[in-house]
Amino acid sequence: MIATLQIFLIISAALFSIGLLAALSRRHAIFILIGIEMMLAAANLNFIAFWQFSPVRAPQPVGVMFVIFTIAIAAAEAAVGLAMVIAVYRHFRTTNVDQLTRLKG
Amino acid sequence: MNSVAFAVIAIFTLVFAVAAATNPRLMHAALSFAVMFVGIAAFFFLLGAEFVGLVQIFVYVGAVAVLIVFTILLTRRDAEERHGFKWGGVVVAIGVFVGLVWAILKTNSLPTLPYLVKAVTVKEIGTTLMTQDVWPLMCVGVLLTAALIGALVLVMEDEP
Amino acid sequence: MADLITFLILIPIVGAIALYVGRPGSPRVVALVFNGLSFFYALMLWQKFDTGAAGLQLIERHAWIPSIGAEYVVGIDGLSLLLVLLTSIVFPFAFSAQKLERGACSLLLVMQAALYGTFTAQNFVLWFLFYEMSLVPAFLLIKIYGGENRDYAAVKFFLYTFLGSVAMLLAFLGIYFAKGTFDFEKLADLGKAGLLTGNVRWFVFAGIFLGLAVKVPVFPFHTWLPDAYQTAPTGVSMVLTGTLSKMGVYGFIRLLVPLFPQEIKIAGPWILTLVVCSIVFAPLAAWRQRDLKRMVAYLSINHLGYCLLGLFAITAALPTGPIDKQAALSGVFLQIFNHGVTAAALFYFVGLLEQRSGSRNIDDFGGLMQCTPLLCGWMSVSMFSSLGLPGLNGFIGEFLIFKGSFATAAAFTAIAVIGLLFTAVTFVRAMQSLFSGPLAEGCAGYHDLLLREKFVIVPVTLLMFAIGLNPQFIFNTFNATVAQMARLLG
Amino acid sequence: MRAEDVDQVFVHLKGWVLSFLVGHVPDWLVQIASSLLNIAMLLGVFLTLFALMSVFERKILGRIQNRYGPNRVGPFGLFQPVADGIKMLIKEDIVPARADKVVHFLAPIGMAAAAILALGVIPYGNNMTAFVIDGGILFFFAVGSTTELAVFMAGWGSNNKFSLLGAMRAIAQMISYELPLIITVLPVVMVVGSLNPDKIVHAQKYYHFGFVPNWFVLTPWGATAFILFFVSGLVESNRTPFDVPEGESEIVAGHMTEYSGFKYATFFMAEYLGMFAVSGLAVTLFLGGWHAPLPWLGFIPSYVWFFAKLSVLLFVFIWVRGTLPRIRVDHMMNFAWKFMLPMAFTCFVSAAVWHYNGRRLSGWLWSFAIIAIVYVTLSLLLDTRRKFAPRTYRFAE
Amino acid sequence: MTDWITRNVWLVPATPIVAALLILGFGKHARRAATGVAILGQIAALIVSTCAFVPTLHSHEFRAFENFTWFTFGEQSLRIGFVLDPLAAAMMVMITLVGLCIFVFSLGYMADDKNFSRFFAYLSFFSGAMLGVVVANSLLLLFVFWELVGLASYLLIGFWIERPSAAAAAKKAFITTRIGDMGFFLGILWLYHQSGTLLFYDGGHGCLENVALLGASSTFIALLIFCGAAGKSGQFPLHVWLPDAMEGPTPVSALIHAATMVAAGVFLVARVYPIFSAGAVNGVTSSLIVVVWIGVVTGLMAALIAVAQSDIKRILAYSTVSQLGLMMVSLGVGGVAAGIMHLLAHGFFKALLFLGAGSVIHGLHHEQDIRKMGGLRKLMPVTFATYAVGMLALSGVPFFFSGGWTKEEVLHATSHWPSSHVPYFLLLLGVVLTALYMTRQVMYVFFGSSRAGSDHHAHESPSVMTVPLIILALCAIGLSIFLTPAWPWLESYLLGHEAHIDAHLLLQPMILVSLVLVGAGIGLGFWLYRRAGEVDPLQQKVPAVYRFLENKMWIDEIYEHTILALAAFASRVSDWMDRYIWDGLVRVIGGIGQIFGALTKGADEGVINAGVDETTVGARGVGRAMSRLHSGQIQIYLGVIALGMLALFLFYAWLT
Repeated sequence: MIATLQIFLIISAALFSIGLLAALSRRHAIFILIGIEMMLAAANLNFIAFWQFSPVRAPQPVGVMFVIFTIAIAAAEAAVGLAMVIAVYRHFRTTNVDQLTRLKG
Repeated sequence: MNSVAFAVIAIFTLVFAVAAATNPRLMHAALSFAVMFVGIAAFFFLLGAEFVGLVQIFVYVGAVAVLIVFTILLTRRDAEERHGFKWGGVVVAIGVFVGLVWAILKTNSLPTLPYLVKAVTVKEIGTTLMTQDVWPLMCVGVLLTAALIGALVLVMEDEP
Repeated sequence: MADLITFLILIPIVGAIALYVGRPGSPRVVALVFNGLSFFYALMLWQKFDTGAAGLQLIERHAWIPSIGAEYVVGIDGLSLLLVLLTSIVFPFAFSAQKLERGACSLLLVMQAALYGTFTAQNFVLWFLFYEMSLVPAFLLIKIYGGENRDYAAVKFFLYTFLGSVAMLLAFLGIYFAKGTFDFEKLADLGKAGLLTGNVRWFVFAGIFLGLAVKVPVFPFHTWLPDAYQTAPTGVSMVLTGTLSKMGVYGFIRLLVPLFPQEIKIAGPWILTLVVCSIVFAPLAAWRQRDLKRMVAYLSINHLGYCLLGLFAITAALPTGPIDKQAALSGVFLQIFNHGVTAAALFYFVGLLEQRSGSRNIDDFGGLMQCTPLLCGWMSVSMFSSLGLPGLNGFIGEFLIFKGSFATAAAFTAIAVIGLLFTAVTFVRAMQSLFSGPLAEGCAGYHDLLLREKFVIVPVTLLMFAIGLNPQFIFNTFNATVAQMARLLG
Repeated sequence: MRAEDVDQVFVHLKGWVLSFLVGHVPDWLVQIASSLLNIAMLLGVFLTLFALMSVFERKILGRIQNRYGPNRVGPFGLFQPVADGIKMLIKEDIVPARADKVVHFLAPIGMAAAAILALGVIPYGNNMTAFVIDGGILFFFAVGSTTELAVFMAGWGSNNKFSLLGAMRAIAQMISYELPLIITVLPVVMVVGSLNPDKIVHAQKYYHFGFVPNWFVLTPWGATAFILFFVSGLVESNRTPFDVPEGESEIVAGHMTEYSGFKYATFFMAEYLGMFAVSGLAVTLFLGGWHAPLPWLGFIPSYVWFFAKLSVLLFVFIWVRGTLPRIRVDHMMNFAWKFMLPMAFTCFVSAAVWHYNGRRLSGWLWSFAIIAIVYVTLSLLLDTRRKFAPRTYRFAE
Repeated sequence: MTDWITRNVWLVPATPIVAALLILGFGKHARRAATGVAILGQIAALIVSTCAFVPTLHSHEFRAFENFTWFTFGEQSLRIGFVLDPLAAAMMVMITLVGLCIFVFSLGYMADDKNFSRFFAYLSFFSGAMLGVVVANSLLLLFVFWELVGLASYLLIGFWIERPSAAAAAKKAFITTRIGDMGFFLGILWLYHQSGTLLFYDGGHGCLENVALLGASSTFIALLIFCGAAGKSGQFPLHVWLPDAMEGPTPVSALIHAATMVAAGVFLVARVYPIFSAGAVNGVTSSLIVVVWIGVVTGLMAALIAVAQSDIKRILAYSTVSQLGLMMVSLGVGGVAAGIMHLLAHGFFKALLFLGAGSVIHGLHHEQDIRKMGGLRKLMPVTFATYAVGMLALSGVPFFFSGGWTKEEVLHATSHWPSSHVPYFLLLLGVVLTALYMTRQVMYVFFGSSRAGSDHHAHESPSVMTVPLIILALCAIGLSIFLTPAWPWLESYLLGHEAHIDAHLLLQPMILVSLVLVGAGIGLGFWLYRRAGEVDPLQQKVPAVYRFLENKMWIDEIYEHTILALAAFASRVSDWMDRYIWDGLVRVIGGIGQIFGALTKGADEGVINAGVDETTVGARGVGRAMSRLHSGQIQIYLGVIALGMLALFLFYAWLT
């Protein structure tokens, strides 16, 4: 099996879907975050793959830059998200997202 | 060799990803999540982005995973009980996967050549960060600070 | 290190934010720390600056709003450097004048940043942004922290300067629509051949002139100044007179003169008339004032009048030899610096007197020499410096200005010399009623200069002496710039 | 035999061994063999060092406490580690009934793996770096950061409240001190302009005036950073006086409470390896790596110098352990956030000033002044009179 | 030695200035150190100036200068320098010698003052500044020291700060001299503009060496410079400050207002004499004519006023003004050497007179009114003897007293003035008056019996005060050796070329004339005041004239009601204009703005607000409907997003 761009994209699509699965199917709030992180990781993989396979060589490692910033932003998101989980847990004594419907319209 | 390595890493990553998504035991799921990131980092190594791979490990395994397990620990009472599983999500996820794969395979304009590893040095990254991308870098710095403070404020207990 | 100027602008802003967010116990100390930092940076700037080379240096250029020709361009030449140094000196001096609240400290820091920006910006939009940015803190400082009558003074200040600014903005928009650039250097190049034609140019010229004349201020646009300076707290007055008024002179040198050489030649006699009016009338009015701060404020108008006299004498009248142009320009630059230091010192001393007695009325004092000899001695040094005694800084600037302006505008110069006399009269009268005579009642208990006050005043006075005796170190900063400007005017 | 040959003896040896493979097997296999040789060498050297260290530590501690150390097994008690190893191996391996068995099992492995990987990027001598990675320093910290997860696994997997509390403490302090640890490295990285340890060592090879080595520890920022780095290293390897997570008087043995036998030994070994790694990195970054301190001592092989410097640092580790009492946990955290972190940033600034002053004497003085000012300011601001306030650390309750 | 001193002549002014700074640094209580430093500084200055004096003797027209760049502005540089020539050297020696005597005298005179050390600091500072004026080789540098001299005089006149009159006198002195200085300043500017340099001598490039370049403007420049000289030297109409300046301590009066500072104006004119005489026809130029007439008017007016004054120091002050007028006349008619010689001689004997007056005042516990003195001849013999020497010298008694010879020279020069002879006759009248008022003063103070009983406690001054008196008296007599026309060494030294010995000058009729006139003056005085009482004999005889003179011809009052009133009025007007006219305009504009604001407010409330309200109501209804769609289930939202993505894929499929 030769590693081509398509293979990488399919792997990352799989990762993305698994992340989506985690975010959609699990009731624990943390899984939503885990899922989102996975999806972001899949996106990162895409960036790197596209950068690596691009026929033209940009003067700057653009894909890498994207990934670095994505990682930073993902880290910030994780920190705030998890803090929110803790805060929510403290307030409602649950992390089951099905029960957190106070924002219902 | 690369193909072999690629296959090994791909399987390793996907298995741990599935474990992270579906393992009913929260803690195991979180640890699988961390391991999955090691796999992704390996992908990055494979693709010649050593630095990103190291950062990935550094941030995800060293920080985000720790944060997650801490959160699990702090919401422990809830972590023990079973929340069940929603099958609707699975359907949607599979649908998305099929859609994506279909789109990837259908797109002909993607380059099909096998890749030649073009490694990127830390120096190049640094130069880019300090010249072309210096404003995004500053913004990310501000964002991280804001996130740090925001997270602290969120979890601060009300009573002094 | 390449972004030295940007750092210089940012430090006070950071300080202001830190003060605002940090709520420190003694805001003044924090502000002084930041001032020390910017002073350090200014010195570094001085060190980096190649005094031998003319033209802008250490330029930083970034795109900003290309659609309207706005760029972030900062750079310094000798004049800008001089003013940056002046700002860096006057601000710590002002902060040490009296205790200020947190808000006042942060507003002052914002103003400092705006001043740095004004003196280094090389694009009109950026310059104007900073120019206006300095206005708002000044307004708030007078309005919130002022003494009696502050609402009136603040609104008057704001109305005046704001109207001036609006006029200037409109004028520049006119220029932009005609020429399509806001860059100072490009505009100056265009200005040599005549920037605009027809009657429009007079409107544009008047707009810019008005905006700057209010800021300096020039007779008869000066009436906001005594009220504002009188009402503002000591430190704020020091900053207003020491640096803010320099923005006007700076604007004249940087904007009006290069952009409208022909127009100035035509309007020159009229402008010079106004300038001489401010030189003569201001000390006359100062003579009448009983409030010391008001007195110093009026004299400030007079001193800035000398700057404009030198500037417009060489630009308005017949072409002159290089020595006259260079003398006048050097004198103007030096006078800008001198006035900043000296007037700030005078306000500082008035502040000291006010702290001791609670009053600024000249009639409440008398015979101070008997109880506070040191205070009187150092204060007289500042006064003599202000009235242009040789050996102190004021003399050299005034001599060079008069030297330069005499060549082209001898009549105006001769009348302006009367201003020197009236300044002397005002100061000597003030000295007589403050220091000598029998000890006034209530003055007996004043303490002499405290150690911390000495620490503040001695370096400043030494600076005055240093410039008065060996001014070369100041001249070195702007000699190349003067030579270049003189050639451009020719 | 020339000095260079002595210096490169191990390199030549490896080349000789690999030369049997070249041409007979595919290239990637040669690479793997090379890596395996490196790892084997690493393990051999450092496990020996671990053994020696364990006995010397006990002996030195003994001397400090005015008693003999172990002196029964073998000459001068040198075989003591062998005896200990045998004891550990044959001890019963206890796993608590309600433990999370997988996690419990994986924790020591993760710990040891991380420590060994971290050792891989340090240059032990001229041309003697196990893994040459462009971002070697980053690799070191990336791998090092996974130990936190391993510690947590140990704490969680044991299902014991002491374990969990210990793990929490360990992670908290490791995270807190990881910041100064990394930030003190940044000045070096910045000044050298590379994350590669070999280049960092290379940058320190010159001598001023012919005899003052160009080690970063000899600059004001370098000295400060070195001290900060060393203190953080003490914390990272859970050594006294920062051994709060394992403080036996408070929480038995922390996250290692439920471990015994060989797993415990692995933990123990991992901690020592971590200590070697941090010391090795300190030598690399600040103490000139494998370079000789004086130019005319260059004939002594580079690895000798490296291990000499390493030994000195290890001795200081032991010395500190024998001298200082354990610190209270909230003090430790305060110290990290209120002193170590600002000082680390100061080093950063100071190094920048030093660098942009052309690394001359003026830069030296400026950078010293900056550090001195910040140090004095911090000392004034951190009001030490409140030292005896009630403890505030939440995991102590 | 010669080289060294010509290069370092700046040491002369620097020494006393450094001493002054040192004393100020010591603080208030180091009285001994202060006096020590001050006197040492003065002695050092005397030694250095003597050293500087020696080389100037060696050759005629000796002139050495040392120029250097003060600062560079733009590409131009401003050069200043120091010069050493006979004029400067003679002045330096006179100033330092007289100064030293006065310093020593002050030790006794000021012994009880609480600001003793500050006094010496000021005095040293003054001395240094004055020496600076003398050695400056640039008009700018001269002006710098000139102003510093003015500052020192301001400080010294107002030394007894607690007295309002002293402060007022100081202010008056400062302002009046500054009026002259403004003219001087303009003159400097003009000269600089015309000649391009302010250096006096610059090896052929100095402004005094090229006066021809100035052309017609030289007259105006000279007159403007003369304004400064007039201010400092108390020439009419700027003489009013000098009598008031007697509020200062008496040594100050002696040093500043007799010997040195007031002479600075004369010195200035002598220094820039080439400018005054540029383009002279027969030795006369328009500027010199002005100088002569101003001098004559001053001399005569002051002598007249002096006759009717009763304050011992004021008489001397007016006498100084009168003598300065005499010197100006001498310069104006071309007798430069005569004027300077008179200046030097006057420095000695006028200092002597002032110090003698100081001794009297000190002995009488600060009584200054001559009508309350009397009979001190016996009580204060040394003071009387020395005072008499001074009086005779001032009166111009020939042969033995320096003043006599120099006055002869001046009269001689004036008599040969081609322009007019009126000044000569007026000067002769002045000679009589001088003898008269000096005799009057001596009669009142030393002869007769004591009046008003103030001399009960009169005593001779301590030797620290009398020794300087004796030295000065010896100088006043001894100097006449150098001044006789029989041996015109000093004249040739000052002129720079050999003056021919004019032995017959000793015997010409003119000297007889003046001898007669002086004798007449002294005799008249002796006869008038031989029995003078509380009321002046002149007052009894011609009360109107006496009152006119006693009130100083009402010049002060005239000034007060004209110039001062005008200035005050101008200042009131500018203040009023500021407050009401310019400020009023601003208020009007502000008012218009307010009216406009009120109008727009109404429009806002009636029209725009109502429209906005209606729109809001509609928007709320729509919002309520939309909110139903939100279940609050975050995963459903996520799912919908994912489905949306799927839908996009389907759309993409449909497209391709």
